[in-house]
Amino acid sequence: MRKLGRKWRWFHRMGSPRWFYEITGGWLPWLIPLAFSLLAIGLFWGLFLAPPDARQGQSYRIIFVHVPASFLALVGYYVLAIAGAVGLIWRIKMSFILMKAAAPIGAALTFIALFTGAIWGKPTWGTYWVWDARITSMLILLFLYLGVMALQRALVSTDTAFKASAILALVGTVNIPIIYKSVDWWYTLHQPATLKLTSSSTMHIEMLQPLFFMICGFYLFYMLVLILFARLEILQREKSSRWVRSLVSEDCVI
Amino acid sequence: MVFPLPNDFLLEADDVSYVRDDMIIFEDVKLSLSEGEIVHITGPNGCGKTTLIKILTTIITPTRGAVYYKGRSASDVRYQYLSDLLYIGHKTGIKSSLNAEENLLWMAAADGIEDNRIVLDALSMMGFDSGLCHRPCGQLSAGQLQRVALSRLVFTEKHIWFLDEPMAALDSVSIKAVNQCIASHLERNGAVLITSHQPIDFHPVRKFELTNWCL
Amino acid sequence: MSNIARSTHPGLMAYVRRDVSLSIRSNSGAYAPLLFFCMVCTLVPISISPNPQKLAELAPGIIWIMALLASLLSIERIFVFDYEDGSLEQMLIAPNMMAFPVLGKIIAHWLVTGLPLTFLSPAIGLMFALPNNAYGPMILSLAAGTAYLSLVGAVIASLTVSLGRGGFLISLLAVPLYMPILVFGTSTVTYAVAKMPWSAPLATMGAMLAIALVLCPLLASWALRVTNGG
Amino acid sequence: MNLQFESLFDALWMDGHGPYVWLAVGISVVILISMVFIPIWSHKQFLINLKMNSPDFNKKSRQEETE
Repeated sequence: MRKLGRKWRWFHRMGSPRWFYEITGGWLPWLIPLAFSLLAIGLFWGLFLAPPDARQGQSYRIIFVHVPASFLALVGYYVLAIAGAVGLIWRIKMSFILMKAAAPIGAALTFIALFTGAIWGKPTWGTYWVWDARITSMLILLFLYLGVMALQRALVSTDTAFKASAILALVGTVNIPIIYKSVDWWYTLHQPATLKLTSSSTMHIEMLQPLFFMICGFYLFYMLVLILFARLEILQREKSSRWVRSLVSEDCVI
Repeated sequence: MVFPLPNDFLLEADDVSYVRDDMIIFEDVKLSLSEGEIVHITGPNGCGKTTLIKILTTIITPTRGAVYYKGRSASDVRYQYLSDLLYIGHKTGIKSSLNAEENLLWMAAADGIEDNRIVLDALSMMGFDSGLCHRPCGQLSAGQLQRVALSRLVFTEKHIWFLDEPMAALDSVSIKAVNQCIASHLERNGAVLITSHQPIDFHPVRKFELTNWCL
Repeated sequence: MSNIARSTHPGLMAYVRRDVSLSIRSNSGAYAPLLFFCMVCTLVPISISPNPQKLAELAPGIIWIMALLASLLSIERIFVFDYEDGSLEQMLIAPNMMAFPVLGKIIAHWLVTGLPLTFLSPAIGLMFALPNNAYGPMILSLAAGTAYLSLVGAVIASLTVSLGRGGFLISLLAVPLYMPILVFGTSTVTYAVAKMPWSAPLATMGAMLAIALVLCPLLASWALRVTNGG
Repeated sequence: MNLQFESLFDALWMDGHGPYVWLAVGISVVILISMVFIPIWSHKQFLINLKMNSPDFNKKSRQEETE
């Protein structure tokens, strides 16, 4: 066995699924109430306490779900791509497991962002869908997430599936800004941008506070769900290992 | 042509382990191959013989351990190593829309041979009916395809041969021809690594038993 | 080492020549995407409107979508046959850098699908009442764009090579990556139709093609190594 | 900071924007909760299945049967 420095030993241990499983098991009782209470506070504040928007009236309240979801959907893609890259470079299995867990979460958040955006569009612009750069690149993001998931499922060997979908995620990372720019350019030149998505740049401080709560809540929520999905994946992959068997023989469930 | 004799082993696998999908295919395999030597890898089905050969040919990267070529890591001397090895696997690389001669000419290009006479000679030496030469390979039988692929052995100048089940679909006449090729290669100080369920009747064959780790 | 010096492994041009001749020989393979391109283009006037003005407006987009679909249909063939018959393993153990054979195969794919499609496009343009000044930009954008499609498609095809033929997965994975070039391609032609300067989108396409030309063969050979178990 | 709405009906109706807001929020909350619920539930199921199939468990249950 090669000798490892202390820092590397820590790094190596972090790459061990068992270590991850055990340490995050202790986090969950804290993370679940914290994430949900932040979300609940932010949502209540945003829906009932924040003042109505001068131009959009009450419909702007969708922003408290829409903005955090779209934000985390994009962040999630970078989590996916970075986890994939780390897995490819350092061959850390845990990193690939996190990548696999990040894909369905990202897809769900992207769907929420698209769905709430469409509903918000109806009272504000009078239409559910516009081929705007932001919306179109969000749709493509959804396809990219689904593509990573589909490739992951299709390849029989999990090792190959991990590596291949990591490469796909990296290719997609290069593509997202290109898509955004190209569609933006195409849209602005095709028809003048009469509809503006973000008239909220001069948001009132009383609207920003609950939004901040919601974004923090979504961050924690994302972490929580990522951990949950990763733990499930670890258990499924390591079901024949000794530590999982001893976990089962003890009478604790979860 | 006689290859020069170096001090080290021609090929060496040092504690090679391979783990795939959380399953240990094999662990700490030590294998060496010297000049003029033939090693017969044996073992039950599914014990990773093909995987081992693919690791030795660098198609697959091992989980742990390394392959050495003439005492140096194969990944360091990649170009020299790959220029010196010949690999004929289960899938032989024959295009079904090309005929035997065209297929073999493409493969021969790797040895710097562009002469179709050499290729045709090789085919006839391997017992391949010259009447079939102009038929696309998609119409040939498995044994005939195998003969086309193995005709490379007649003219190749590569030093190390990796043969994965070369005799599987062959009749006794062609097996004899293959054995002859191997014998003359060994005389020229070449080295052969072979997997086969048929017994190999060369005098100094070294057997290498691969145990089944999956069980 | 005399034996090494004599080795001349098949390089880029050898792979181009081989793959072009292979696809010409395989009876239906090379012409199927072209036929598809023509067939679907004839369906458009019937299903939408035979009105020349309307058709001229739709033409750039339709020609480009058809080019994209034709490329998508044929891209999976680029590595699947090699995977099935074992040529890919021989490519993996060739001592040269693998990106060159891969680039050779991509170029061959473009010569067989993208280039003929580009030459065919004026005929489609004629049937779609495309204005005269749009032909040049259309041909140029199709030539550059189909090459980009082949390059990017090859990366996706190498990721899905072990799944065999006839999968829908390759479309799901490739279409999002094809989108930017579609935007610039149609923009080039639309600008030309509108008598606006069209060099900017074409230049962008050229830049994207240049980057893809460098990156995609490397990525594809990496992906092929991964999907072959490495 | 005060409640912006006089009555429950006001809060639900939101000057006519209520259906949009509540549909968006409702669907989002359903998805978010199921994102937590699904992995926890399958985690539990997986452990239970593993337990049922484990040799220890089978041994125990066989002992119980013989007793």
